[in-house]
Amino acid sequence: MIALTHQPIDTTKLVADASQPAAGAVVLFLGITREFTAGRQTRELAYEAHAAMAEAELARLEAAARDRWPLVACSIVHRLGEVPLAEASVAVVASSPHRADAFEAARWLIDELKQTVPIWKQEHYADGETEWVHNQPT
Amino acid sequence: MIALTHQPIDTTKLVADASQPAAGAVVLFLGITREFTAGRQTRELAYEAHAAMAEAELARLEAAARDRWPLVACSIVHRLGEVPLAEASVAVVASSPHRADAFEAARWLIDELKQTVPIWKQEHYADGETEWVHNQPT
Amino acid sequence: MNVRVLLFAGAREAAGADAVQVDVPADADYARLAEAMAAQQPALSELIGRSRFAEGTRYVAPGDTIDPSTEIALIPPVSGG
Amino acid sequence: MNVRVLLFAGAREAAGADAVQVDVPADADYARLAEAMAAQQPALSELIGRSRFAEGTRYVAPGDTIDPSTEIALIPPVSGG
Repeated sequence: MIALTHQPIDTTKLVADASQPAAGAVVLFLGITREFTAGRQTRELAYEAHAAMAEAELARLEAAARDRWPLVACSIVHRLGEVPLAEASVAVVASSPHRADAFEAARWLIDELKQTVPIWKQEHYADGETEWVHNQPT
Repeated sequence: MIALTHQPIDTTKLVADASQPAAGAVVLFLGITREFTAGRQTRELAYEAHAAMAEAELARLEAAARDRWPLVACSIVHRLGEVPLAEASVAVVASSPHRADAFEAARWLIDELKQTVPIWKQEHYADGETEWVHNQPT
Repeated sequence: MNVRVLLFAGAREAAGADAVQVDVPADADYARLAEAMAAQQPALSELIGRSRFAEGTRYVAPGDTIDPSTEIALIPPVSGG
Repeated sequence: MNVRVLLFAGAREAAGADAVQVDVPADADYARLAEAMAAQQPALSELIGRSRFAEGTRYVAPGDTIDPSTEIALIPPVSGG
Protein backbone atom coordinates (compact mmCIF):
# COMPACT_ATOMS: atom_id res chain seq x y z
CA MET A 1 0.00 0.00 0.00
CA ILE A 2 1.32 3.45 -0.84
CA ALA A 3 -0.20 6.83 -0.07
CA LEU A 4 0.41 10.56 0.05
CA THR A 5 -1.50 12.39 2.76
CA HIS A 6 -1.85 15.88 4.18
CA GLN A 7 -2.88 14.41 7.55
CA PRO A 8 -0.70 13.02 10.37
CA ILE A 9 0.32 9.46 9.46
CA ASP A 10 -1.59 6.81 11.41
CA THR A 11 1.38 4.60 12.28
CA THR A 12 -0.67 2.53 14.72
CA LYS A 13 -2.92 1.39 11.89
CA LEU A 14 0.04 0.71 9.58
CA VAL A 15 1.65 -1.55 12.20
CA ALA A 16 -1.66 -3.28 12.97
CA ASP A 17 -2.29 -3.95 9.27
CA ALA A 18 1.23 -5.40 8.88
CA SER A 19 0.83 -7.70 11.91
CA GLN A 20 -0.64 -10.71 10.18
CA PRO A 21 -0.37 -14.39 11.21
CA ALA A 22 1.80 -15.20 8.16
CA ALA A 23 4.44 -12.78 9.45
CA GLY A 24 6.90 -13.24 12.29
CA ALA A 25 8.57 -9.83 12.05
CA VAL A 26 7.37 -6.28 11.53
CA VAL A 27 9.72 -3.35 10.93
CA LEU A 28 8.46 0.25 10.98
CA PHE A 29 10.65 3.16 9.93
CA LEU A 30 9.59 6.74 10.62
CA GLY A 31 11.36 9.82 9.34
CA ILE A 32 10.45 12.59 11.77
CA THR A 33 11.08 16.34 11.84
CA ARG A 34 14.37 16.88 13.67
CA GLU A 35 14.90 20.15 15.51
CA PHE A 36 18.58 20.75 14.75
CA THR A 37 20.49 20.18 11.50
CA ALA A 38 24.15 21.23 11.37
CA GLY A 39 23.51 23.41 14.42
CA ARG A 40 20.60 25.30 12.85
CA GLN A 41 17.18 25.19 14.50
CA THR A 42 14.16 24.04 12.51
CA ARG A 43 10.64 25.14 13.47
CA GLU A 44 8.93 22.74 11.08
CA LEU A 45 9.29 21.21 7.62
CA ALA A 46 6.97 21.48 4.64
CA TYR A 47 6.79 18.88 1.87
CA GLU A 48 5.62 19.22 -1.73
CA ALA A 49 5.29 16.47 -4.35
CA HIS A 50 4.77 15.90 -8.03
CA ALA A 51 1.86 13.86 -6.72
CA ALA A 52 0.97 11.66 -9.69
CA MET A 53 4.59 10.79 -10.34
CA ALA A 54 5.41 10.32 -6.65
CA GLU A 55 2.54 7.85 -6.30
CA ALA A 56 3.75 5.96 -9.36
CA GLU A 57 7.34 5.85 -8.08
CA LEU A 58 6.18 4.67 -4.64
CA ALA A 59 4.08 1.93 -6.25
CA ARG A 60 7.14 0.84 -8.28
CA LEU A 61 9.21 0.72 -5.09
CA GLU A 62 6.59 -1.42 -3.33
CA ALA A 63 6.44 -3.80 -6.30
CA ALA A 64 10.24 -4.03 -6.47
CA ALA A 65 10.49 -4.76 -2.75
CA ARG A 66 7.81 -7.46 -2.98
CA ASP A 67 9.76 -9.02 -5.86
CA ARG A 68 12.98 -9.02 -3.91
CA TRP A 69 11.83 -10.08 -0.42
CA PRO A 70 9.01 -12.41 0.76
CA LEU A 71 6.91 -9.64 2.30
CA VAL A 72 3.54 -10.16 3.93
CA ALA A 73 2.82 -6.43 4.12
CA CYS A 74 4.61 -3.46 2.59
CA SER A 75 3.41 0.11 3.07
CA ILE A 76 4.93 3.49 2.30
CA VAL A 77 3.13 6.68 3.32
CA HIS A 78 4.52 10.18 2.82
CA ARG A 79 2.98 13.24 4.42
CA LEU A 80 2.75 16.52 2.46
CA GLY A 81 2.35 20.08 3.73
CA GLU A 82 3.66 21.21 7.09
CA VAL A 83 5.11 18.60 9.46
CA PRO A 84 5.77 19.86 13.02
CA LEU A 85 8.77 18.84 15.10
CA ALA A 86 8.88 15.13 16.08
CA GLU A 87 5.98 14.23 13.74
CA ALA A 88 6.49 11.74 10.92
CA SER A 89 6.97 12.92 7.35
CA VAL A 90 7.33 9.36 6.09
CA ALA A 91 6.47 5.86 7.32
CA VAL A 92 7.70 2.60 5.84
CA VAL A 93 6.38 -0.73 7.17
CA ALA A 94 7.48 -4.19 6.07
CA SER A 95 6.48 -7.53 7.54
CA SER A 96 7.84 -10.96 6.65
CA PRO A 97 8.07 -14.48 8.07
CA HIS A 98 11.67 -13.87 9.24
CA ARG A 99 13.22 -10.64 10.49
CA ALA A 100 16.16 -10.22 8.10
CA ASP A 101 13.80 -9.64 5.17
CA ALA A 102 11.64 -7.04 6.92
CA PHE A 103 14.73 -5.12 8.09
CA GLU A 104 16.38 -5.19 4.66
CA ALA A 105 13.22 -4.24 2.79
CA ALA A 106 12.40 -1.31 5.10
CA ARG A 107 15.95 0.03 4.85
CA TRP A 108 16.05 -0.38 1.08
CA LEU A 109 12.66 1.31 0.63
CA ILE A 110 13.58 4.45 2.57
CA ASP A 111 17.00 4.65 0.88
CA GLU A 112 15.41 4.39 -2.58
CA LEU A 113 12.59 6.80 -1.71
CA LYS A 114 15.17 9.44 -0.80
CA GLN A 115 16.91 8.95 -4.16
CA THR A 116 14.06 8.78 -6.63
CA VAL A 117 10.62 9.87 -5.42
CA PRO A 118 9.72 13.43 -6.54
CA ILE A 119 9.01 14.93 -3.12
CA TRP A 120 10.77 18.00 -1.78
CA LYS A 121 11.37 19.35 1.69
CA GLN A 122 11.31 23.00 2.63
CA GLU A 123 13.09 23.99 5.83
CA HIS A 124 11.19 26.47 7.98
CA TYR A 125 13.91 27.66 10.31
CA ALA A 126 13.25 29.03 13.77
CA ASP A 127 14.70 32.39 12.65
CA GLY A 128 11.94 32.76 10.05
CA GLU A 129 13.91 31.86 6.92
CA THR A 130 12.66 29.19 4.55
CA GLU A 131 14.74 27.11 2.15
CA TRP A 132 13.94 24.37 -0.36
CA VAL A 133 16.33 21.45 0.02
CA HIS A 134 17.88 20.38 -3.29
CA ASN A 135 21.12 18.80 -2.15
CA GLN A 136 22.18 15.68 -3.95
CA PRO A 137 20.46 12.91 -1.98
CA THR A 138 22.74 10.92 0.33
CA MET B 1 13.78 1.64 28.87
CA ILE B 2 13.40 -2.10 29.30
CA ALA B 3 10.44 -4.07 30.59
CA LEU B 4 8.89 -7.51 30.89
CA THR B 5 5.10 -7.55 30.81
CA HIS B 6 2.24 -10.02 30.87
CA GLN B 7 0.03 -7.54 28.97
CA PRO B 8 -0.12 -6.79 25.22
CA ILE B 9 2.78 -4.46 24.33
CA ASP B 10 1.67 -0.87 23.77
CA THR B 11 3.68 -0.23 20.61
CA THR B 12 1.89 3.06 19.92
CA LYS B 13 3.24 4.48 23.17
CA LEU B 14 6.75 3.12 22.51
CA VAL B 15 6.85 4.83 19.11
CA ALA B 16 5.40 8.07 20.52
CA ASP B 17 7.98 8.12 23.33
CA ALA B 18 10.80 7.58 20.80
CA SER B 19 9.57 10.38 18.52
CA GLN B 20 11.47 13.27 20.06
CA PRO B 21 12.66 16.49 18.37
CA ALA B 22 16.32 15.45 18.72
CA ALA B 23 15.65 12.42 16.53
CA GLY B 24 15.15 12.26 12.78
CA ALA B 25 14.56 8.51 12.52
CA VAL B 26 12.59 5.95 14.51
CA VAL B 27 12.84 2.20 13.92
CA LEU B 28 10.41 -0.23 15.55
CA PHE B 29 10.89 -3.98 15.38
CA LEU B 30 8.14 -6.36 16.45
CA GLY B 31 8.49 -10.10 16.77
CA ILE B 32 4.97 -11.48 16.36
CA THR B 33 3.46 -14.94 16.71
CA ARG B 34 3.62 -16.59 13.28
CA GLU B 35 1.03 -19.21 12.40
CA PHE B 36 3.22 -21.66 10.47
CA THR B 37 6.78 -22.81 11.20
CA ALA B 38 8.29 -25.49 8.97
CA GLY B 39 4.77 -26.37 7.82
CA ARG B 40 3.43 -26.92 11.34
CA GLN B 41 0.52 -24.81 12.60
CA THR B 42 0.89 -22.81 15.80
CA ARG B 43 -2.16 -21.84 17.87
CA GLU B 44 -0.22 -19.50 20.14
CA LEU B 45 3.12 -19.14 21.90
CA ALA B 46 3.86 -18.91 25.62
CA TYR B 47 6.95 -17.25 27.04
CA GLU B 48 8.71 -17.75 30.38
CA ALA B 49 11.69 -15.84 31.77
CA HIS B 50 14.28 -15.91 34.50
CA ALA B 51 12.80 -12.49 35.19
CA ALA B 52 15.47 -10.85 37.33
CA MET B 53 18.26 -12.00 35.06
CA ALA B 54 16.33 -11.19 31.87
CA GLU B 55 15.76 -7.62 33.11
CA ALA B 56 19.45 -7.29 33.91
CA GLU B 57 20.48 -8.65 30.48
CA LEU B 58 18.04 -6.32 28.70
CA ALA B 59 19.39 -3.35 30.66
CA ARG B 60 22.94 -4.34 29.66
CA LEU B 61 21.85 -4.53 26.01
CA GLU B 62 20.26 -1.08 26.18
CA ALA B 63 23.42 0.36 27.76
CA ALA B 64 25.65 -1.32 25.16
CA ALA B 65 23.51 0.01 22.29
CA ARG B 66 23.57 3.52 23.75
CA ASP B 67 27.36 3.29 23.99
CA ARG B 68 27.69 2.17 20.39
CA TRP B 69 25.13 4.38 18.59
CA PRO B 70 23.95 7.96 19.27
CA LEU B 71 20.44 6.98 20.32
CA VAL B 72 17.78 9.41 21.46
CA ALA B 73 15.47 6.63 22.68
CA CYS B 74 16.05 2.92 23.12
CA SER B 75 13.38 0.58 24.44
CA ILE B 76 13.08 -3.19 24.64
CA VAL B 77 9.89 -4.81 25.91
CA HIS B 78 9.28 -8.57 26.05
CA ARG B 79 5.89 -10.07 26.73
CA LEU B 80 5.55 -13.17 28.95
CA GLY B 81 2.74 -15.71 29.15
CA GLU B 82 0.53 -16.56 26.20
CA VAL B 83 0.90 -14.52 23.01
CA PRO B 84 -1.87 -15.12 20.41
CA LEU B 85 -1.25 -15.22 16.66
CA ALA B 86 -0.10 -11.93 15.12
CA GLU B 87 0.45 -10.29 18.51
CA ALA B 88 3.89 -9.05 19.53
CA SER B 89 6.09 -11.06 21.87
CA VAL B 90 8.87 -8.49 21.68
CA ALA B 91 9.23 -4.85 20.69
CA VAL B 92 12.49 -2.98 20.09
CA VAL B 93 12.47 0.76 19.38
CA ALA B 94 15.48 2.92 18.59
CA SER B 95 15.52 6.56 17.55
CA SER B 96 18.52 8.61 16.44
CA PRO B 97 19.33 11.80 14.54
CA HIS B 98 20.10 9.81 11.35
CA ARG B 99 18.49 6.61 10.13
CA ALA B 100 21.50 4.30 9.78
CA ASP B 101 22.05 4.30 13.54
CA ALA B 102 18.44 3.53 14.44
CA PHE B 103 18.31 0.67 11.92
CA GLU B 104 21.62 -0.84 13.06
CA ALA B 105 20.81 -0.53 16.75
CA ALA B 106 17.36 -2.11 16.42
CA ARG B 107 18.75 -5.00 14.41
CA TRP B 108 21.64 -5.54 16.80
CA LEU B 109 19.36 -5.45 19.85
CA ILE B 110 16.97 -8.12 18.59
CA ASP B 111 19.85 -10.31 17.38
CA GLU B 112 21.57 -10.08 20.78
CA LEU B 113 18.33 -10.57 22.70
CA LYS B 114 17.77 -13.85 20.88
CA GLN B 115 21.28 -15.02 21.82
CA THR B 116 21.60 -14.04 25.46
CA VAL B 117 18.43 -13.04 27.30
CA PRO B 118 17.01 -15.89 29.47
CA ILE B 119 13.54 -16.05 27.99
CA TRP B 120 12.02 -19.21 26.53
CA LYS B 121 9.28 -19.87 24.06
CA GLN B 122 6.81 -22.76 24.29
CA GLU B 123 5.03 -23.71 21.08
CA HIS B 124 1.33 -24.44 21.49
CA TYR B 125 0.56 -26.25 18.27
CA ALA B 126 -2.87 -26.34 16.69
CA ASP B 127 -2.93 -30.12 17.19
CA GLY B 128 -2.74 -29.67 20.98
CA GLU B 129 0.93 -30.56 21.50
CA THR B 130 3.21 -28.21 23.40
CA GLU B 131 6.99 -27.98 23.11
CA TRP B 132 9.64 -25.83 24.77
CA VAL B 133 12.05 -24.43 22.18
CA HIS B 134 15.69 -24.98 23.10
CA ASN B 135 17.35 -24.97 19.73
CA GLN B 136 20.68 -23.25 19.50
CA PRO B 137 19.73 -19.63 18.76
CA THR B 138 20.24 -18.54 15.16
CA MET C 1 7.50 23.67 -30.96
CA ASN C 2 6.32 25.11 -27.65
CA VAL C 3 6.64 22.88 -24.58
CA ARG C 4 5.03 23.40 -21.19
CA VAL C 5 7.19 22.32 -18.24
CA LEU C 6 5.81 21.89 -14.71
CA LEU C 7 7.94 23.36 -11.92
CA PHE C 8 8.18 22.25 -8.31
CA ALA C 9 9.73 23.35 -5.03
CA GLY C 10 12.80 25.58 -5.44
CA ALA C 11 12.32 25.73 -9.23
CA ARG C 12 8.73 26.91 -8.83
CA GLU C 13 9.86 29.46 -6.27
CA ALA C 14 12.76 30.76 -8.41
CA ALA C 15 10.54 31.12 -11.51
CA GLY C 16 7.58 32.47 -9.57
CA ALA C 17 5.33 30.16 -11.57
CA ASP C 18 3.98 26.57 -11.49
CA ALA C 19 4.96 26.03 -15.12
CA VAL C 20 6.88 27.69 -17.98
CA GLN C 21 6.45 27.58 -21.76
CA VAL C 22 9.67 26.95 -23.68
CA ASP C 23 10.36 27.04 -27.43
CA VAL C 24 12.54 24.22 -28.75
CA PRO C 25 13.11 22.79 -32.24
CA ALA C 26 10.85 19.93 -33.30
CA ASP C 27 12.43 16.58 -32.33
CA ALA C 28 14.60 18.26 -29.68
CA ASP C 29 15.79 16.15 -26.79
CA TYR C 30 15.70 16.95 -23.05
CA ALA C 31 19.28 18.21 -23.05
CA ARG C 32 18.18 20.82 -25.60
CA LEU C 33 15.14 21.66 -23.45
CA ALA C 34 17.39 22.21 -20.44
CA GLU C 35 19.53 24.64 -22.46
CA ALA C 36 16.52 26.55 -23.75
CA MET C 37 14.95 26.75 -20.28
CA ALA C 38 18.19 27.97 -18.71
CA ALA C 39 18.55 30.68 -21.38
CA GLN C 40 14.95 31.80 -20.88
CA GLN C 41 14.98 31.63 -17.06
CA PRO C 42 18.43 32.66 -15.79
CA ALA C 43 17.23 32.37 -12.17
CA LEU C 44 16.62 28.67 -12.81
CA SER C 45 19.81 27.86 -14.68
CA GLU C 46 21.89 26.59 -11.74
CA LEU C 47 19.09 24.30 -10.53
CA ILE C 48 18.31 23.06 -14.07
CA GLY C 49 21.91 21.86 -14.28
CA ARG C 50 21.25 19.57 -11.31
CA SER C 51 17.75 18.46 -12.32
CA ARG C 52 16.13 15.68 -14.35
CA PHE C 53 12.98 15.70 -16.48
CA ALA C 54 9.91 13.50 -16.30
CA GLU C 55 7.27 12.64 -18.88
CA GLY C 56 4.02 11.76 -17.16
CA THR C 57 5.05 9.62 -14.18
CA ARG C 58 8.51 8.50 -15.41
CA TYR C 59 11.98 9.95 -15.53
CA VAL C 60 13.49 10.49 -18.98
CA ALA C 61 17.14 10.63 -20.03
CA PRO C 62 18.79 13.80 -21.44
CA GLY C 63 19.06 12.16 -24.86
CA ASP C 64 15.39 11.15 -25.07
CA THR C 65 13.31 13.00 -27.67
CA ILE C 66 10.66 15.25 -26.15
CA ASP C 67 7.10 13.94 -26.49
CA PRO C 68 5.06 17.17 -26.29
CA SER C 69 1.82 15.19 -25.88
CA THR C 70 2.90 14.18 -22.36
CA GLU C 71 2.97 16.15 -19.13
CA ILE C 72 6.57 17.31 -18.81
CA ALA C 73 8.09 18.23 -15.45
CA LEU C 74 11.43 19.51 -14.22
CA ILE C 75 12.49 17.36 -11.25
CA PRO C 76 15.12 19.08 -9.11
CA PRO C 77 17.15 16.93 -6.67
CA VAL C 78 14.57 15.30 -4.41
CA SER C 79 14.54 15.61 -0.62
CA GLY C 80 11.59 13.57 0.59
CA GLY C 81 11.82 11.14 3.47
CA MET D 1 28.05 -28.83 49.84
CA ASN D 2 24.40 -28.77 48.79
CA VAL D 3 23.51 -26.34 45.98
CA ARG D 4 20.02 -25.24 44.94
CA VAL D 5 19.62 -24.74 41.18
CA LEU D 6 16.62 -22.94 39.64
CA LEU D 7 15.07 -24.62 36.60
CA PHE D 8 13.19 -22.99 33.71
CA ALA D 9 11.19 -23.95 30.64
CA GLY D 10 12.03 -27.41 29.28
CA ALA D 11 14.35 -28.13 32.21
CA ARG D 12 11.62 -27.32 34.73
CA GLU D 13 9.19 -29.46 32.78
CA ALA D 14 11.59 -32.44 32.49
CA ALA D 15 12.42 -32.34 36.21
CA GLY D 16 8.85 -31.65 37.30
CA ALA D 17 10.20 -29.01 39.70
CA ASP D 18 11.15 -25.32 39.79
CA ALA D 19 14.47 -26.14 41.44
CA VAL D 20 16.67 -29.09 42.42
CA GLN D 21 19.14 -29.63 45.28
CA VAL D 22 22.50 -31.06 44.17
CA ASP D 23 25.45 -32.30 46.25
CA VAL D 24 28.87 -31.24 44.99
CA PRO D 25 32.31 -31.07 46.64
CA ALA D 26 33.23 -27.77 48.31
CA ASP D 27 34.99 -25.47 45.78
CA ALA D 28 33.47 -27.38 42.85
CA ASP D 29 33.10 -25.52 39.56
CA TYR D 30 30.05 -25.35 37.29
CA ALA D 31 31.33 -28.15 35.05
CA ARG D 32 31.27 -30.38 38.14
CA LEU D 33 27.78 -29.15 39.02
CA ALA D 34 26.58 -30.06 35.52
CA GLU D 35 27.94 -33.57 35.92
CA ALA D 36 26.34 -34.01 39.34
CA MET D 37 22.99 -32.69 38.13
CA ALA D 38 23.01 -34.94 35.06
CA ALA D 39 23.75 -38.00 37.24
CA GLN D 40 20.98 -37.11 39.68
CA GLN D 41 18.40 -36.15 36.99
CA PRO D 42 18.83 -38.41 33.97
CA ALA D 43 15.79 -36.78 32.27
CA LEU D 44 17.71 -33.50 32.31
CA SER D 45 21.09 -34.74 31.16
CA GLU D 46 20.73 -34.02 27.42
CA LEU D 47 19.51 -30.47 28.05
CA ILE D 48 22.18 -29.81 30.72
CA GLY D 49 24.81 -30.58 28.10
CA ARG D 50 23.49 -27.68 26.00
CA SER D 51 22.88 -25.27 28.90
CA ARG D 52 24.79 -22.59 30.78
CA PHE D 53 24.61 -21.56 34.43
CA ALA D 54 23.93 -18.16 35.96
CA GLU D 55 24.76 -16.72 39.38
CA GLY D 56 22.28 -14.03 40.29
CA THR D 57 21.75 -12.07 37.07
CA ARG D 58 24.96 -13.04 35.22
CA TYR D 59 26.18 -15.98 33.21
CA VAL D 60 29.14 -17.91 34.62
CA ALA D 61 31.75 -20.02 32.81
CA PRO D 62 32.07 -23.81 33.33
CA GLY D 63 35.40 -23.31 35.11
CA ASP D 64 34.08 -20.72 37.56
CA THR D 65 33.91 -21.84 41.19
CA ILE D 66 30.38 -22.15 42.54
CA ASP D 67 29.38 -19.40 44.98
CA PRO D 68 26.61 -21.11 46.99
CA SER D 69 25.57 -17.76 48.53
CA THR D 70 24.15 -16.66 45.14
CA GLU D 71 20.98 -17.67 43.35
CA ILE D 72 22.10 -20.31 40.87
CA ALA D 73 20.10 -21.10 37.73
CA LEU D 74 20.37 -23.52 34.85
CA ILE D 75 19.90 -21.57 31.61
CA PRO D 76 18.94 -23.84 28.69
CA PRO D 77 19.33 -22.46 25.13
CA VAL D 78 17.19 -19.33 25.05
CA SER D 79 14.35 -18.73 22.59
CA GLY D 80 12.94 -15.31 23.36
CA GLY D 81 12.20 -12.76 20.69
